[in-house]
Amino acid sequence: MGIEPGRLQFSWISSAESTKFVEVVNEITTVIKALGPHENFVKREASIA
Amino acid sequence: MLSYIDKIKEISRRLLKESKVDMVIGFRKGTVVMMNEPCFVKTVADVDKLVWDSNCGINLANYLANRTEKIGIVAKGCDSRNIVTHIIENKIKRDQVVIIGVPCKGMIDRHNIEAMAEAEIQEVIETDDTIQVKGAGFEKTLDKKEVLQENCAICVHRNPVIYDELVADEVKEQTDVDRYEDVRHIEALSPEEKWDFFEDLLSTCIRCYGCRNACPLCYCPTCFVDESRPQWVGKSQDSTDIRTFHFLRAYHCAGRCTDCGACERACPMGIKVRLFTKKLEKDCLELFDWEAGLTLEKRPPLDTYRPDDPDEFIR
Amino acid sequence: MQNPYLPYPVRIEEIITETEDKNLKTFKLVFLNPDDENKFNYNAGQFAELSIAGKGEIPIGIASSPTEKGFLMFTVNKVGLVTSHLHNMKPGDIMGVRGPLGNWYPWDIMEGKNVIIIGGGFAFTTLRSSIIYMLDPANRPKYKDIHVIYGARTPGMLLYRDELSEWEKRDDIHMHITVDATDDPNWKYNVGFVPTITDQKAPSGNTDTYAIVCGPPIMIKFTQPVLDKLDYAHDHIIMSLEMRMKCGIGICGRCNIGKEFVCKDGPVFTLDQLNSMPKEY
Amino acid sequence: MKVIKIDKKEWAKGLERLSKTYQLFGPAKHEAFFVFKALEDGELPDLDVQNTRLSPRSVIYPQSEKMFEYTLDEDQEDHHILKEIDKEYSSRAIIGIRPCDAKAFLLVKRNFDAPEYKDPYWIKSYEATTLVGHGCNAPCSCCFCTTAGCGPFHEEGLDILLVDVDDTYLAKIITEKGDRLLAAAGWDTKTDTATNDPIENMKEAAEAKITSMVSTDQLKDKSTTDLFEASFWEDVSFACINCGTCTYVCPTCWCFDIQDETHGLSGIRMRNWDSCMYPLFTFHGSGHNPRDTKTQRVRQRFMHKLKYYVDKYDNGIQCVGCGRCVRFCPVNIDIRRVCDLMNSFEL
Repeated sequence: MGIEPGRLQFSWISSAESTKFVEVVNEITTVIKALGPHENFVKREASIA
Repeated sequence: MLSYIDKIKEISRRLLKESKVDMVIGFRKGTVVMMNEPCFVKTVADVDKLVWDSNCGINLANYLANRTEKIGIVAKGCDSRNIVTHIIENKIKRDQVVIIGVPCKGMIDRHNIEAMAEAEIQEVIETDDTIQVKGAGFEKTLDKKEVLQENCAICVHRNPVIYDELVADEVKEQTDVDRYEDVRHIEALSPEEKWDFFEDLLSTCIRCYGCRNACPLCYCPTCFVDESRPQWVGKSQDSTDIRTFHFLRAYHCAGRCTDCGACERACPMGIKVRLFTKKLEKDCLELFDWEAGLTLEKRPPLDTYRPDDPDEFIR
Repeated sequence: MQNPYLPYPVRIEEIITETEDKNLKTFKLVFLNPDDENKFNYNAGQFAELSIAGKGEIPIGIASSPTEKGFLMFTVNKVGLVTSHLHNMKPGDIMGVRGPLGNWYPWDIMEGKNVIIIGGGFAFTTLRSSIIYMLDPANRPKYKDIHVIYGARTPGMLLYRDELSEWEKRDDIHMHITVDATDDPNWKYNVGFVPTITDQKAPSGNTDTYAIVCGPPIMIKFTQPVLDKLDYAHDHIIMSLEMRMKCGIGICGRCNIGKEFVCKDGPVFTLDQLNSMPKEY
Repeated sequence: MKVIKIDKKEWAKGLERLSKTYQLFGPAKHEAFFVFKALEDGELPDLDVQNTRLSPRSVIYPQSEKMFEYTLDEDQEDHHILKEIDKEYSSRAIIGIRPCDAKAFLLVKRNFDAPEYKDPYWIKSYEATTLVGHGCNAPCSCCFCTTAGCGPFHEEGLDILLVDVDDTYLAKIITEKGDRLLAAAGWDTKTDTATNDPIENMKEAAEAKITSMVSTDQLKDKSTTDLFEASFWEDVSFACINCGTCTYVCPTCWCFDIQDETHGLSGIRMRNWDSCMYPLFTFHGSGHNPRDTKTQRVRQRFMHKLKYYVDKYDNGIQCVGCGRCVRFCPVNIDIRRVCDLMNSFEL
């Protein structure tokens, strides 16, 4: 629908896998920071008459 | 297909006379060209108002949800698939319906035909293979195959998948159709192009909810767009809200949509709303080998779990 | 052109929890601009739109009487988005009031007559306004006998309990307070549903007697045969209706019953009028 | 009443002059159908249209419209107080509006400009708008205007009626507003005085083309409660899917909803078109809904247009016969059929 690849990611992490959790979060934040803010789906004041 | 009507009437009369059903849901002749109106018939005397032609595109399964009577219902391939979905989702009981199956050769696209005519069409004469349209100063004979609704043109389930009576021999199913050409086209766009594509697609939406309300799947007592606590979606003509409505509605139909075309047919603004649901229909086919409404025996992919469900997207 | 959708800004002066289930609170509101109070010229039986920025508006009957100056009073049941938010607000908070809206009980026609007020549950708000209005020394001589039959599920669900006991002590108003049931040994008033108590206590109908009935649909349904039995003519039975509203001024189109808008042509109708309207409320 | 001749060669120049002082709206082709839109510089209204898909009601009464603004920032002195918004009501004109759509504004005016309450947004917008109608020479088969109190050359509601005659437009000036618009456009109005005769002839010819009719003569005398309880409503409403199409394409529907929307600490109160077809329209906070079923809602729509309105204003039905709801109803519920059922109803 127009969301860049990488902005939405899924991961399956067990509560025991703390290292994986940290890794995934770091990786995702890097990817998203590189993409920058997503402006499209942000609603500000309704654009109406 | 025009000859079906005698058999539809005969079955309806019998069902009503023998009190097998309280009503038969079918179509009566419309008041404008290329339109018929869904109706119910409760007495044998009224059966004669039923009609059948290529203008019976509305999905009658939409009229079944939560009804308590015993109902005879005229059902094309797509209608029958939505009846299956209704039964699976407990919106109607199998023994409550007598399905009068109609092997379908496709319904014609009224808006498309209107756009092809040079002036307003005042009369339409249908034969088995042609549609003849007449208006002030023009007359045209069209090949029915060329003017089908888009979903009918690529339909591979024309015969009812579930029925109690069949009004004619089954028709040959289409095999050499490309069902997802338009979806592939959108898939090939870049994220920005996709965004613009849908922005443009929805630019004329008036939020009448015709697409939602014509859809047999959209039977929620309160739709998420109408919720006030919490209010998920704004109520104005803001484009973010309009887009949210269409995408979320489509997702709610994932694994359930039969591509019956009811949404697109209903849209007064001619928006190709099937482009939202079709991608999900395609994904369900490719990921889960699933087409909605073909069987009462299996649960739809989104409300069941199989160990071999694809999970490559999870890292 | 004056904008009829623009609320007057008000400040919440006081919030009183009325009932034991805490679902009913009374809000005392004071106008931020004193001039607005003069513009807000109302009669007992009218309602107003309470406006909360960011949440919306709700139509609520005015519980204060026009004879009470310096504030407005509304008793609000917690049901939806706006009312829930209102219940969480504090004295000093700013909101809006738009009105007065709708018609009112026919005070001019009722002059010189007996008035029987029959109310149930939280619909007693505009009836409180009416009682205070009639008991005002300037107005009391205008009306003959005043009877009030008011019921709630339990003693703890009665609104305005302090005022009710004040009125009980007076001899110029006949109070018939009742509850559906109670295990309070000290309860000294009636026990029974409003229709039953009406049957026992209300005077018979005649051309000089008007009944104002306001309450939940079930109470209205069973009170009406009692009033028929007591010989009340249908144009002497006055009712106030509830309906979903938005604009409150007969424009937005949702609160109609037949050709009448409950917000503008009502909410007060005689039973006679209601009989000629579609039963769609 | 004056009639002037506008040479089609002068048409564009006049509109250009007009666009200096008026914002112009007109019909234009959008994909497979026509819409009313704000005309861009140099863009001419496409007068060669049949009925547009949506009526031009949104030019005066937008589907979504801001009413007030507010701040929730308690550091601001006026926090939580609704404030009026400066809105633009400079002159505008709809060029090429159909007579039915113009008449519709008059029907709607009775609601927005009532003796007791005046809707400032609608009234200011309406007053700022000049309606330049275009006589309808080729009505559609769904048009039933002539029996709905209107007609293809109906003048009521218009400020100017344009009639297409060969290489000229005849312009019949109906109101002072129309006069002012013509002056601003600066078309040569002195050249040979045209007469009304050709307009009358074309009007008759156009009216004769309308074959679709409704009967409304008995509606006023019917009992509201009898009609309300008539047995045909179940049959009439069966096909209805309760979408808002009929009410949104209709030029005479006016219902709206009021909503607040907050973003961060500031927000707006706005109104949006609403529809009596939606269950939420009458849904009480308590959960009770006086029009809970679709039969009740369909009945409300037709009773409002064909009975309540007739009784309330004693000035005809709330319909101008534009035929849009007939053409665009996804399930072919036809007001003409319902009108005849109501008009001929006997207990």
